[in-house]
Amino acid sequence: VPIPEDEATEVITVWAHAGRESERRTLEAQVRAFEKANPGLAVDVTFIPEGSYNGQVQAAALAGRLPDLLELDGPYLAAYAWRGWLAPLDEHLPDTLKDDLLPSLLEQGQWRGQWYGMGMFDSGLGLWADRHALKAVEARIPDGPADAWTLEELQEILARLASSSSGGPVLDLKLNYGTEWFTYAFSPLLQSAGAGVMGEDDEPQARSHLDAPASVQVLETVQGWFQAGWVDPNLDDAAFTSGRVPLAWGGHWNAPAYRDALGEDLILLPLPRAGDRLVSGQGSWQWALSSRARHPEQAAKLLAFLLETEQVLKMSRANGAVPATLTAIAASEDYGPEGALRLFAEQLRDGYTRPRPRTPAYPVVTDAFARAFRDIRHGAPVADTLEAAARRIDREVEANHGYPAN
Amino acid sequence: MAVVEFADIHKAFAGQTVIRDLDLHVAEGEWMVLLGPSGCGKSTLLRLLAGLEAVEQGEIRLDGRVVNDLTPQQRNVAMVFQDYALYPNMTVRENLAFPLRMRGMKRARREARIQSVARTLGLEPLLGRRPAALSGGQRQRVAMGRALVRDPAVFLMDEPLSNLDARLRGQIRNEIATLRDRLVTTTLYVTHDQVEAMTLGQRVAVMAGGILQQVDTPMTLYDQPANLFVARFLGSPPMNCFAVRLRGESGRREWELAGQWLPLPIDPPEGATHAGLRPEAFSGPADARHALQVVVEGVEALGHEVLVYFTDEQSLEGMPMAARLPGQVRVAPGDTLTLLPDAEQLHWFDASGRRLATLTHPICAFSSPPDQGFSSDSFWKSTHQVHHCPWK
Amino acid sequence: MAVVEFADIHKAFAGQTVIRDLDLHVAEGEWMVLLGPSGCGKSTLLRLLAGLEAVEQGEIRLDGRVVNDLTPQQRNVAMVFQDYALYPNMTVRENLAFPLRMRGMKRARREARIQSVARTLGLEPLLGRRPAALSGGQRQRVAMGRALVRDPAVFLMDEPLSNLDARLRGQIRNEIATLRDRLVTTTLYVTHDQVEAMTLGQRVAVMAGGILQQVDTPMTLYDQPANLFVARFLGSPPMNCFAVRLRGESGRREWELAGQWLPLPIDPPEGATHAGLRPEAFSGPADARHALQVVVEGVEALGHEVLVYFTDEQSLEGMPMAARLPGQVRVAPGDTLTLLPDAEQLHWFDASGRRLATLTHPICAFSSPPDQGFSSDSFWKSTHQVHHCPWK
Amino acid sequence: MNAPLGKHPEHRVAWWFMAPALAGLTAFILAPFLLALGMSFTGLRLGSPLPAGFAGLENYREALSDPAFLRGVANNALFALVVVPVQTALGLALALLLNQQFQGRWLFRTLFFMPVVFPLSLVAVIWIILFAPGPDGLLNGLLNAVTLGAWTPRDFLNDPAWALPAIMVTSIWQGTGFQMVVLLAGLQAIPRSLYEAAAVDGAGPWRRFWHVTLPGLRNPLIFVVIVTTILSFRVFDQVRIMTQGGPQDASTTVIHEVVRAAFDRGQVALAAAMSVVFFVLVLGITLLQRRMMRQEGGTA
Amino acid sequence: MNATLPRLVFTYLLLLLCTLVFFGPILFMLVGSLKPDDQVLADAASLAALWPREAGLDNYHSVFERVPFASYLASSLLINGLIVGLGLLVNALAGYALARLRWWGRETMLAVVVAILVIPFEAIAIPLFYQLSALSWRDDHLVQAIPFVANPLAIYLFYSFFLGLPRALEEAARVDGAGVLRTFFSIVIPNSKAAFASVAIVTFLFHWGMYLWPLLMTTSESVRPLPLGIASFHTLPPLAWGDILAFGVLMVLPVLVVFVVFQRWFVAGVASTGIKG
Ligand SMILES: Nc1ncnc2c1ncn2[C@@H]1O[C@H](COP(=O)(O)OP(=O)(O)OP(=O)(O)O)[C@@H](O)[C@H]1O
Ligand SMILES: Nc1ncnc2c1ncn2[C@@H]1O[C@H](COP(=O)(O)OP(=O)(O)OP(=O)(O)O)[C@@H](O)[C@H]1O
Ligand SMILES: [Mg+2]
Ligand SMILES: [Mg+2]
Repeated sequence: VPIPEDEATEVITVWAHAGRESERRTLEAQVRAFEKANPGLAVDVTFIPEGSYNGQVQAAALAGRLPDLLELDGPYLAAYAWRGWLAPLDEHLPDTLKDDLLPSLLEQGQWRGQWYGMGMFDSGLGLWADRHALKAVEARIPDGPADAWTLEELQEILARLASSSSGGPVLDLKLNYGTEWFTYAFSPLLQSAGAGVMGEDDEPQARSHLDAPASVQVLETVQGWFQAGWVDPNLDDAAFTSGRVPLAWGGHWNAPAYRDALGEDLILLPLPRAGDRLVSGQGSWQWALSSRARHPEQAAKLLAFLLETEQVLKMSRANGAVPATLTAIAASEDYGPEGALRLFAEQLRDGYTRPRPRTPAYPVVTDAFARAFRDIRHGAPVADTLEAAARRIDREVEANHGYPAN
Repeated sequence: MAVVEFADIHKAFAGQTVIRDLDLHVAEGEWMVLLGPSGCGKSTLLRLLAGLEAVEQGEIRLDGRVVNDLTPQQRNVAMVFQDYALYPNMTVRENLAFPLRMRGMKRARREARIQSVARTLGLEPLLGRRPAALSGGQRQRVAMGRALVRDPAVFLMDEPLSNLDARLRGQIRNEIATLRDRLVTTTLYVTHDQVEAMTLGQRVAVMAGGILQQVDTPMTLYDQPANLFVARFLGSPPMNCFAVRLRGESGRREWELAGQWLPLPIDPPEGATHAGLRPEAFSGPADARHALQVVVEGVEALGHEVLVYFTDEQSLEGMPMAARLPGQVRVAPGDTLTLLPDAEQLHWFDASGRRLATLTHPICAFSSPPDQGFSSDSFWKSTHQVHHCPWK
Repeated sequence: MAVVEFADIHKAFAGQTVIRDLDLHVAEGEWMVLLGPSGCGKSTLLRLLAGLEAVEQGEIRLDGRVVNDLTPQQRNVAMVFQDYALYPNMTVRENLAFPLRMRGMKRARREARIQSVARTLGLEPLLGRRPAALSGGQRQRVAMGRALVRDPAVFLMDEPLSNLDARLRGQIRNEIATLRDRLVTTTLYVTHDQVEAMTLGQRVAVMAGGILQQVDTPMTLYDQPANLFVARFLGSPPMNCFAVRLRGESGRREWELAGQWLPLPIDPPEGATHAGLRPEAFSGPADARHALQVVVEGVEALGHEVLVYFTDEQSLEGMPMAARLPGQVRVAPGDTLTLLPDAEQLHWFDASGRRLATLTHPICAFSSPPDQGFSSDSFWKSTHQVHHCPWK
Repeated sequence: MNAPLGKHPEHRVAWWFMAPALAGLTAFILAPFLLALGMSFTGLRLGSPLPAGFAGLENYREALSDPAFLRGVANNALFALVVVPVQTALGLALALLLNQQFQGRWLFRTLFFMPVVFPLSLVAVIWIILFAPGPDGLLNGLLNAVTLGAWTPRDFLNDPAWALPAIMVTSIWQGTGFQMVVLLAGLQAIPRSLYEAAAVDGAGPWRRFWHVTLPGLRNPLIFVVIVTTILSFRVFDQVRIMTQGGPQDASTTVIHEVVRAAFDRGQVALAAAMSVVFFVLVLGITLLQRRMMRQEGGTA
Repeated sequence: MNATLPRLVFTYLLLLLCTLVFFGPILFMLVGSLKPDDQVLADAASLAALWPREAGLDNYHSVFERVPFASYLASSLLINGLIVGLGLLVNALAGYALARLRWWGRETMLAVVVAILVIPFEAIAIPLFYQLSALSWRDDHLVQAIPFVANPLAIYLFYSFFLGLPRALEEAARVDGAGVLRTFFSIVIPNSKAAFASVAIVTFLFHWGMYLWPLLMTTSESVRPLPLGIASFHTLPPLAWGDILAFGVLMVLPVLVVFVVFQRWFVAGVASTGIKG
């Protein structure tokens, strides 16, 4: 990307994850538009592959080489903020912006009362289903988040589906996804059951949350599905599209491929609830200002530009995620009141989602949880496994003295 | 012990003929030395017999049985390799035991056999060592031992001494000679060292370019070489060979040497184009009328004898002529020296290099008085004492 | 060209003394041959002079200047290595050019020098080849050339011929002798081959066990060996040495050989405990009253001479006694042979092995008539003709 | 060269020769290793603003009580115990096969060696596909065909019993070519005359192999065994890409645990402690191996 | 000693089997790289795995579109060129000093090199990263190459090789008037081609797939090497297997060329370096 090099220009450095092609194109176009609107400002964007994004950012941060503005994966925000790599955004952004923002994003972007992260979009988690198959086993089809299946209900449906498909797998849990998926996709189940991976800010520990009886029970249920052979290993990521299974634990990003595959038969359902109320997943890429930013004002200006409704919608169209602002949602085809994916927006807007643990220990947390989940998948005793994971997490928290403010 | 016969053997490597029409008969218990320059096919012949190379044409027989198609381990031959080929990972004892173990000999008998061979070769103190810890001479003896320890039909030895230094070579040559007389086993011994051939062979087969030149006792080879090649291959310095130039009538003939005409007391055979004279056929400074005056080109004083070199234009391949003078003579290059060549010791060859027999080759032989202790078949034939013969 | 001096040199490897108290002076332009058995320290001495080993004690001087602390490239010596050490990555021309380039000689002069050396050694057609494409003899000549191409203070040659086969060795020995006489440069030449030593050395330094035994001309070494070691090291077969046993009064003395008592016409020197007799001091079968009758143990018929071995209980280290009989004698092991030893050629040694001078050592020398073409300083000193002397 | 030591310039020259490498080794291996050693006694965490503080042996205690780390050590040992002999035997077999006279040796040698030039990360990706679970997987399909349908398809990489063996297979596939080339070179260095002597002495092919080939390959064998052992304690890429150490740590390795601790969890001090323990272990094993091989043969 | 016909047939059968085992997966990769993404896995269990039905270069196009392949390749070549080139010089010099020169500290240094041999890079990556970060040296080609130039394995291989080199050559050169350095360059190096070739190949192979270090040390696209490119394909599923395989093929191609060209020397070099236990 050629950068105009005359002396009057100030160059804002930006790191972004190299998502899909369309996403990258869009961001580049937005940046050019910003430059055009702000003569004297130039933006230098570096795209970093998702697979290595965290490693790269950490390495650069340690080396004191962070750019002005960078993207980061939502749940890592606390870790970065605690280490002092990020600058609070409050002073740089107008409060009016907050009012229009999805509450999930507000929650995700804050830590210890300060605002560090600002997303252009959020993610949606749910169950994809094949209408025919559900009909065939006479399953109830929920209308919205409020009347999600219970876990038992889902289990029963799975059993019925399994018996009608002569014992083969009937559910896709996206076992082919990486570490972070497991925390993202399955920790909401624990939260719905009244437990969770960790307590909230006032009780930052995993003990008696992750290994609480409710957690154990939920994951034992899931383990039962594996043992029954209902879950497809999905190495080719085509378990649902190829029709091998009628149900898939998935998210907004699956929409295009699934629509192509099932067309009118595709339906989107909320996750099952393990307790009284549904809890679904949230959190995606967020923009943050580096504490070492050399042009914080200009970077904030860029950020504000990116959060303009028009830009938010452009990005949402490019990557299919839920737009960050209520205004944009209302204007969105998919997520608007009549949109096919409105469930995702509703979940985020109406408080059915909870962020993953907002703690500087998050890298350890997610590592421990994912490892535990994978072990459980292969038949490890659930209670012991969760207890060990909880202990691992708490040891880390203690070793850091509970992450005192600095 | 066996009779070895090569019949009409022909061998080529990649189209290149290495051995041509070879017939050779080795008698039971005979030591046959194969002598020839490097690359003449000596090793190949041995390897054919051992079964390490395939016979393409002709037959090899051991005691009359054709062995062409037997593997090495089926032929009962023992071989001493030029580079010894001792098993580096085994001690001397294990090296010696190996061929016996391969043939399934029982432990006790094996030990006895090894002990006996080790004693014969003086290897007893070395039995526990690895080949790497042995000197060249010791290795050679172990290699020998590994062959001797068996009781093969034939021994094959491929230049077993060529890797040793001069002094050791002489010493081990003596040891081998002793062994040869003790253990009577048919043996083919390859060398390109003519001293070894002369001292070790009962008969010597001289090869050149894959062709057998002459097979005979060492002395016959020395005295009656079948052709120029054999003549010049045996003897050190080699026989002085030159294109012969004659003049005068029979009875008053003269021959040319180093540009001087000398009387020729005998008639050369018909068709003689070349002649040869061994270095010892010259005798020391003489006042004789027909002595040869030469300008000395080179001198090698060896203590017990002096080799004097001079030039003859007619000499084959421009080699210098050599005269062997016993004792010690102080002579320097550039000096003029008077020598007396013994024309009666001339060897004659035709244009193709073949030897021509002289009808009258006077030899001054005097048998020693039997009561002086000579065995009946030993007699003196000293070329040095020829001039003491009464008719001279 | 330079004077080389080793003064009180002492060298040890890992505590093992290899050279002891060595003093040696090599005159300007002299060819000094270092002769000795394997491991006696010859190479070490050369390497000390070349700067490849550190001098620990003593001094090495080139033309009076102490060079102990100079690196090899600071000493102006040229060396011919035993295995030639030709640079395999360079052509013959480049090999020859290397030492000149290292000394910064200009291209044109270099070329001229290489051409001249190549011509001398007959290397011209080989200049473009790599060492791998050369025969053993050719490699040897290139190695020689690489030393000759320079104009060093000293030439060092470490067994340059030992890797060649017997025939080639003889030939190149001659070539080297010619070179030696042409290029007069101080040279140290290492060998353990006594023929080389005798034929190439102006003086020969005999070493054993790191100690210099004797430094002298080859003939002096042969005729007057300083001790038993030198006596038995030079000559092939070596001098027959034995513990001497005498009886009778002066004038009617007798000595024992092979168990038989023979008259001793001379008086042995005081303190003689050992004596030595060269193989050529025996002469052929004689009817003489005091002839020696021996049972032949071994025979080596070499064509021009026969070596006969027999046993003497008194012989040092139980070595067989050897007699060299010129010509050809048909004698087999087990035969009885009558020999006439020449007692006047006996060498005498004391208990420590040192040579004892005989006051009266009769030598039958006859100078040749000057008009016969002998140069004035050459004269015969043939031990074989001793018995023609009038007083015998 | 034995040139004069003392005041001679060679001493200085040697240091000049050594200097660049020494600087590199010191700056980029020795210093970081010492730093790691130092870090292992602190509570240092990646990027943590807290003072690292002295932690004593805490990290070592934690590492040695971490079942994943211990499993890693055990897995590494098992890996070495299986892969080193199997890979060496295979390499030897291939070398023997290629040491015969036939047309196209060059081609086959290249083909067999080819996996060696593949970066492990790529090898891992290929083998993930080959190990694909269910009847659609290539290996499952192949085994099914070979056993005439008796084979039940498995999910190799997610089966606690199969994950480590699967990684072993991958490593063996990738590494055998190297062994083969080294041993082939060794085979060609065995003098022909030794085989001939053995044949003449009455040894058949099997005994020639036993008494001539194997002893002749001693040094190359030692070399490949030591190198393979060192490498098999470094296994990481395959694990990271194929199984992430799972399931239930069944396929984790020490280095994988080190990397997880340091990079995934930011526990660099713990990772450093693990590295130090590991270094001591491997160095010990290597030295032991050397000593054993050396003594056994006398001259190595 | 000569091959008989049945034996030859048996040999070829074995060779064929081994070819299947060792080349099969590679062929699978090659073929897979020519197939549409979804077919790669679908075909895996049938013979179609080794036979492209709808072959096309689409995946290769896609690779060139998704990543700046040329830039990655150039970086990789530059980095490896530096590592191998400088490494040969530096390590050969050290190996020579250890094998041939006499100096105080030689024995110690040899022991250090052998001990260092067993330290895996992953174990020191973080401290090294801290170290270099303190110098704020990152994100260029040099930082990816220089730390790997001095290599204990290479030093050890050179050391073993030089021990076996005939000493006489160097002594001859010294006597001929060459200094230590001159001897090394004019005599030792030209006669150690095999050793240099095999050390070059080994170090090249070792570093060509390097992932962790560039990941830590680079951000700019222009200095990133090939292995980081793989990360670009590890995005959200579905994984584009065809693209990944195509990228893999492109990534090993240069190594394969290097190997095939130098293989003769490599084998000879291994024979002469590796032989010291
Ligand atoms: N395996 C082979 N392949 C091709 N040519 C060979 C082979 N073995 C020998 N030769 C050639 O055959 C000829 C005879 O070789 P052989 O080894 O028999 O000679 P030799 O008389 O033993 O010589 P030397 O005295 O040097 O050992 C030589 O020209 C040699 O190059
Ligand atoms: N570098 C060394 N380290 C230890 N010992 C050595 C070394 N060089 C030579 N020696 C020993 O010093 C002694 C003399 O060796 P040197 O090479 O000088 O003998 P040499 O007379 O040249 O023998 P040869 O005729 O076999 O070449 C031998 O015993 C040898 O083992
Ligand atoms: Mg031969
Ligand atoms: Mg020597």
